[in-house]
Amino acid sequence: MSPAARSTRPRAAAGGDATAEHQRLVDFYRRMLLIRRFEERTARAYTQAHIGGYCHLNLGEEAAIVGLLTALEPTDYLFTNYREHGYAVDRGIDPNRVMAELYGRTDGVSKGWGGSMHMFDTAHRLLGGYGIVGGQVPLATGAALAIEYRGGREIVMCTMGDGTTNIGAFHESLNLAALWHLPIVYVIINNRLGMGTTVEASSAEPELFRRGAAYRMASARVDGLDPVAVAAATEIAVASARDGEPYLLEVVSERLRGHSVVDPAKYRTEAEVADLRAHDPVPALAARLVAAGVLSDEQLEEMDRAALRIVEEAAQFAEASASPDVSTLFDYTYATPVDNVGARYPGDPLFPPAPRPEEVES
Amino acid sequence: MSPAARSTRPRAAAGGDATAEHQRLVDFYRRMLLIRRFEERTARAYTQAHIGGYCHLNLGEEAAIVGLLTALEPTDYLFTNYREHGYAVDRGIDPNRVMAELYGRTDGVSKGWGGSMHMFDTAHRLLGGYGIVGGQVPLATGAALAIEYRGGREIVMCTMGDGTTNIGAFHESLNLAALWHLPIVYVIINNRLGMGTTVEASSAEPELFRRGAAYRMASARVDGLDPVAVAAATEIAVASARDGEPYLLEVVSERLRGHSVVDPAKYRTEAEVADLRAHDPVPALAARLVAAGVLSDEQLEEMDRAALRIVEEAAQFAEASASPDVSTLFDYTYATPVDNVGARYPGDPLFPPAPRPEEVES
Amino acid sequence: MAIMTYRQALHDTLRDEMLRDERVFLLGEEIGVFEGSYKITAGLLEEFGPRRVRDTPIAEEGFTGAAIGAAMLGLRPVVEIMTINFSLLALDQIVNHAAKIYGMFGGQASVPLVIRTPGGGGQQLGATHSQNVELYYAFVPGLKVVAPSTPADARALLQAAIRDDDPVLFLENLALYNTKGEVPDDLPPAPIGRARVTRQGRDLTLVGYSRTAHVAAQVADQLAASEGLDIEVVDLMSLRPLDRATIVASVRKTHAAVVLEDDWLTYGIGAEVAATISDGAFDDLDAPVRRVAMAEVPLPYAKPLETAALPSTDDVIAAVYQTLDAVGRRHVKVGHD
Amino acid sequence: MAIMTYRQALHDTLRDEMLRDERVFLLGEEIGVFEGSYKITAGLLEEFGPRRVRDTPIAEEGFTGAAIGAAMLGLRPVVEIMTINFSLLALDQIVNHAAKIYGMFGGQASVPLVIRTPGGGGQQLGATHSQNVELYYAFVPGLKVVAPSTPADARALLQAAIRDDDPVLFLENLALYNTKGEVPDDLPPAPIGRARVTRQGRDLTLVGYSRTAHVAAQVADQLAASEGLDIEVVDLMSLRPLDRATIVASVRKTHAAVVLEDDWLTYGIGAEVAATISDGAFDDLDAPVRRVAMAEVPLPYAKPLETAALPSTDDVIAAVYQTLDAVGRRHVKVGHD
Ligand SMILES: Cc1ncc(C[n+]2csc(CCOP(=O)(O)OP(=O)(O)O)c2C)c(N)n1
Ligand SMILES: Cc1ncc(C[n+]2csc(CCOP(=O)(O)OP(=O)(O)O)c2C)c(N)n1
Ligand SMILES: [Mg+2]
Ligand SMILES: [Mg+2]
Repeated sequence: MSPAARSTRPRAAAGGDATAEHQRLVDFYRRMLLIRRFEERTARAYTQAHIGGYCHLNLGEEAAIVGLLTALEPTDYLFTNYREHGYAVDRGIDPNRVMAELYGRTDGVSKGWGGSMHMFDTAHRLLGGYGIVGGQVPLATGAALAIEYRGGREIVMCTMGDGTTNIGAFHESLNLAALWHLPIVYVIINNRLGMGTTVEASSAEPELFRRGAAYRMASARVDGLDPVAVAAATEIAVASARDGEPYLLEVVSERLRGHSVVDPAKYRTEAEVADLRAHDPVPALAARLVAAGVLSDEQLEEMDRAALRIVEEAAQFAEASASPDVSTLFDYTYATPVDNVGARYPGDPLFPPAPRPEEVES
Repeated sequence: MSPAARSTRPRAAAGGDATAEHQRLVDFYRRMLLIRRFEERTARAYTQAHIGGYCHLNLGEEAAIVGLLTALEPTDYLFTNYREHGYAVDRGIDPNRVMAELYGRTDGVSKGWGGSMHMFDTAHRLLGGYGIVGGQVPLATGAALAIEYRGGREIVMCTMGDGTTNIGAFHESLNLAALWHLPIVYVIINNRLGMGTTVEASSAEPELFRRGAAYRMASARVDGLDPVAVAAATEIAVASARDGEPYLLEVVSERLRGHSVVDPAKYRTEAEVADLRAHDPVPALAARLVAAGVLSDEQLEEMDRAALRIVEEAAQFAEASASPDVSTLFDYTYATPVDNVGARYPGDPLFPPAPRPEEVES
Repeated sequence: MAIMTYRQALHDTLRDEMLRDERVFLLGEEIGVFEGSYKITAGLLEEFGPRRVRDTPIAEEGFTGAAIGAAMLGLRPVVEIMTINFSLLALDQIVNHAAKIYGMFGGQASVPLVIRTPGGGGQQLGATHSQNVELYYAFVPGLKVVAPSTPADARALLQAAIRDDDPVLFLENLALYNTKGEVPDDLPPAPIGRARVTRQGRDLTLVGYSRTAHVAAQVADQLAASEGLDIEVVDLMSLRPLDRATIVASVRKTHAAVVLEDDWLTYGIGAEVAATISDGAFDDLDAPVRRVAMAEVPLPYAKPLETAALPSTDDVIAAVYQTLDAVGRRHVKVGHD
Repeated sequence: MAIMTYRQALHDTLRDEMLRDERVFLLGEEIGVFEGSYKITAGLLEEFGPRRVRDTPIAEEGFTGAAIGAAMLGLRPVVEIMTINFSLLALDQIVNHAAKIYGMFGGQASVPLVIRTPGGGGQQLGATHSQNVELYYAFVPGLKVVAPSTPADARALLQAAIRDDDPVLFLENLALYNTKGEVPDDLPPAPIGRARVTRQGRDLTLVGYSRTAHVAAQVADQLAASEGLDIEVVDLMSLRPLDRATIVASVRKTHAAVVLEDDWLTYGIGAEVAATISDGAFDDLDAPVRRVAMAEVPLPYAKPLETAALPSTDDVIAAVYQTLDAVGRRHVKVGHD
């Protein structure tokens, strides 16, 4: 949902009022459903070879995403990893542009230069999409440093996977943030797997939020299948960050499919897969809304059709968008032009050929 | 003290028997004194330009060193950093060879290739001496992995400074060790400074042993000015490691002088310096031994003369030892010789000069 | 003799070396349960168990450093770094430690370690996942770097690397894994540090390694068939040590050279090869040495841009013609002098 | 106009840029309380306070990455990495992030960052503390790398680097900090990406950068005085972009070149320079391009070994003579043809 749209919903109403609370749930559901359908459409487009490279989906992570982003102001910054389509869409970036990026087109959020792993949008303060595990963590910390330097009141949210907590950059960054009292929330999306490796097989302290202790950093764990719980936990974390105390939030989530689109996830047993399905946050929330009498089956279906229309339109938009022209290959090597950069295609010689003998003689 | 000498002291006697306990203290004192005099002699040799490069001393760390190394078996492995002369000497390596290394001579422990920061001795299982902060930590972890792989009962001790706990390699390594149940004791020598930066200015959790929690690793802090306390704490740590559970031991120590020989440490106030002197572990242990009636002033002086003789002899030995011959420059680039290595001095051409015209004609 | 893929050759060699030598073990991310990102280690966890096929956390510096330490104690770890891009995180351990330990301590401890890692672009993986940074290792004394281009060489060099007492960076390539070739049953380890003339010719020398050696051979065959050109191909096989003698001997014969590389041109591997040829074959070279390399940009995701940035077979063919043309110009010129 | 050391020029320029632009701030290990390992930042903490002169923990990857992130939000951080050896720990952040962010996101965020770091051997610092790995940065599109050799150039290029919107690796050298030179009061920023002919000559071109440009100038003066040789000196100043035109124009005039570098020869910076000359000045070059570089070993501690491994002035002079001799041989040969 776009920040603009979100700000029309009165904040206070989120509290006592049952209708407002229901409206909020419906809003969550709509957003989760859009992510779900978007990612399913992405998977299809990948199979149809419209999308290349690595492609990691947010299926199972929808409740976590909407809970997290609900607690952010539009001026706050978000850094994330390669599994970020849903974040881009829920942050309010036009799904057409997100899909166009997946297709590698000029209308893509990163103009086709980034692809699935590298979504970026200055206007929505989504500062990437990074493919190197942990790479975004020092960067996000530095963004928080810049805010603190300027005395701003924005905060930075930096999401990462459970596997990412074992890399050095995590340690170095959290220490810096705690030491310098930076306005940042580190979010661990614990989907219990880094590719095929379980948290237990990779983290000696598998209750990952406890790692905040090494930096005297406040931390908590929350059920990532419940968007309301995630939103509430995130609000606490964001408030802390805004007060200049970084926070470590672990969101226990699910990854419904393989690590990336091409991973069949054979290392999972059938029982595990069945269990995952049983906990799928999207139908769970639908069931809850129906049970509470907030939405009818028909309304659910209508919402689904709306989501499907959006993602279908996104796919059409992407397909219609132009591919970047080969002549633009050297447009983004440097921001400040300098001499002697030597924009050469692979076939170009370094120096022009020597003149022909005739030319020499003439 | 050499492992051989140490093994003549009956282990059990360390317990109840007062005389044995006193003998142990005397032994500690002798070893601490040797380190002290060795380092002072080193500083002098540096000023006399016999030693080059960076040179970091163990002054103030003597009690920590003897306490730590007392708890090791001769077959255990030790990895340390660039501040390691005292560890080399106390591990039982001939002080002559340690000093010869400082002088860069062929009789040096590393044959003059390593210098102050890179002492290594296979026989005494001192596996370096490393100049990159934190560099030794993954290596030591891997040594412990090798032991575990082979089912050996040795352990690895890996020492590092307080500042080193903020680098990524620390985090990655401790996690691996805890995850894989490796036989290793990580020792933080907390001398409260990394160069000129205090622990409080560099570590968001300044009680450094608490960082073990991020890996569910047992940990403790001990007073590094008391060799007995250090030895006791180390025994617990070593026992844990030998049982396959790594351990993090923080030894709170002092650095009596600048970071390296050339650092005047202007960032310390006079009061701080006076305070340091007042806590100097070497005279403190001497006073304790005199007060307990174990040693007389004369005996102390005699011990001091003995230590001075050893280090003076070491300096003479080092000075008399030959410098490596320039022809040996390419001896240690590869352990397995291969073709085309191209052992060239800087002035050598890649190819022999073309034949002279006369040569071509003839 | 069997025909197999490059992937299979790697897999079988790892297995054989593990069977042969108890000290050999594997570690890396996702090599066990997941069977390897590119499935080189498929089945090995099942066969050898977690002691010898060790899945690691995502901690390139930590586990690579741990492998170095284990090697110091006499084991022979074979590390898989998922792609060479991620090796940058372990660079300090490789360059400041693995490469230095033997020399810095006066030869007291060797580091019999192999780091296997694939490079390669062309799969739309974007700027951070498509780099070829073998240069970073080839530059460093104390390391050895091999870069086989065929299944047989992959086997022979992997054997050699595992049995070598020094740290060896074993460069693979995503685009080679599915290529096929003959692998003799009783192939001995190949000596590290030697290039090989894989095709004799007299008109021009094409130099390549890893994927580009493959391309060089293809182009030579194609131009022989279509134009009757007689191109010699040198496969470097080893980037460190670099076998200058073989390269130079070839160019002394052919008088012209084109160097193929998949990294960036400026300061890339080809710079040394070109400088070496220009020096060692100075009096025999009839035209400047051309280099065909990746365009110097962070590699974009979009397919047309990526394709434009990566060296193609056509680029190589054009460089060959232009170089032969340059030779012709100079031969004429000399006559006019 | 004032005469000052290279160190002073750096210090004054940092100070001036901080006074000029509130977005400029410094971070690194020991730059504040300790006043810098090499005292470049002495007094700046006192003057500007800890907000703008920030001591960091020992966490090269973390604080370099943080500087990149801060630059993305529009600040202009100047990072000090104590020596270039330690930059290997930050390599992923520099190569995979700083260099990629502008391109990978289609030009949406620039990274106006400067990383100052000294290289240099010759101080008996041993294998891990004496390396020259500027190659690792010079190789990477998206980065700029400058390497001034005089106090004036240090000032002019540091100004340019700080005001540039791209990540710039600013290479210093331990051996240069105490060297002196004139620095004009109103020196403008120097354009990045240009080499300079610092001495005109006709007999041979010496190419250097950073410390070796200094050595080249000395050798040229010395051989002019003692032998009447007329040597041209090219100071690269910028390693990326590399100013090929200036190098090649010089050698087209002098017909011979010797390249000086403090890194290892094989694949070192000089390889590209030699390859560039051999290509661009092919028809004008009368002898192979010689490179004078560090011996390819992990640099030993012992003084005699270290001295033997590092290029000396005598090595340069010998290479000059041998190259002139090689020119002579070929001139005679041509006559005999
Ligand atoms: C430094 C680095 N090492 C390895 C990889 C390959 N890789 C990509 S995603 C991934 C797993 C990450 O797991 P986690 O942090 O839990 O995130 P998830 O994919 O589960 O969302 C790995 C190992 C990489 N991209 N970067
Ligand atoms: C990776 C790296 N960064 C910086 C340095 C420079 N340096 C050498 S020692 C040191 C301080 C280390 O402090 P600490 O770990 O507390 O050890 P101590 O010197 O106090 O024993 C620093 C920053 C280095 N050698 N390696
Ligand atoms: Mg995960
Ligand atoms: Mg310290």
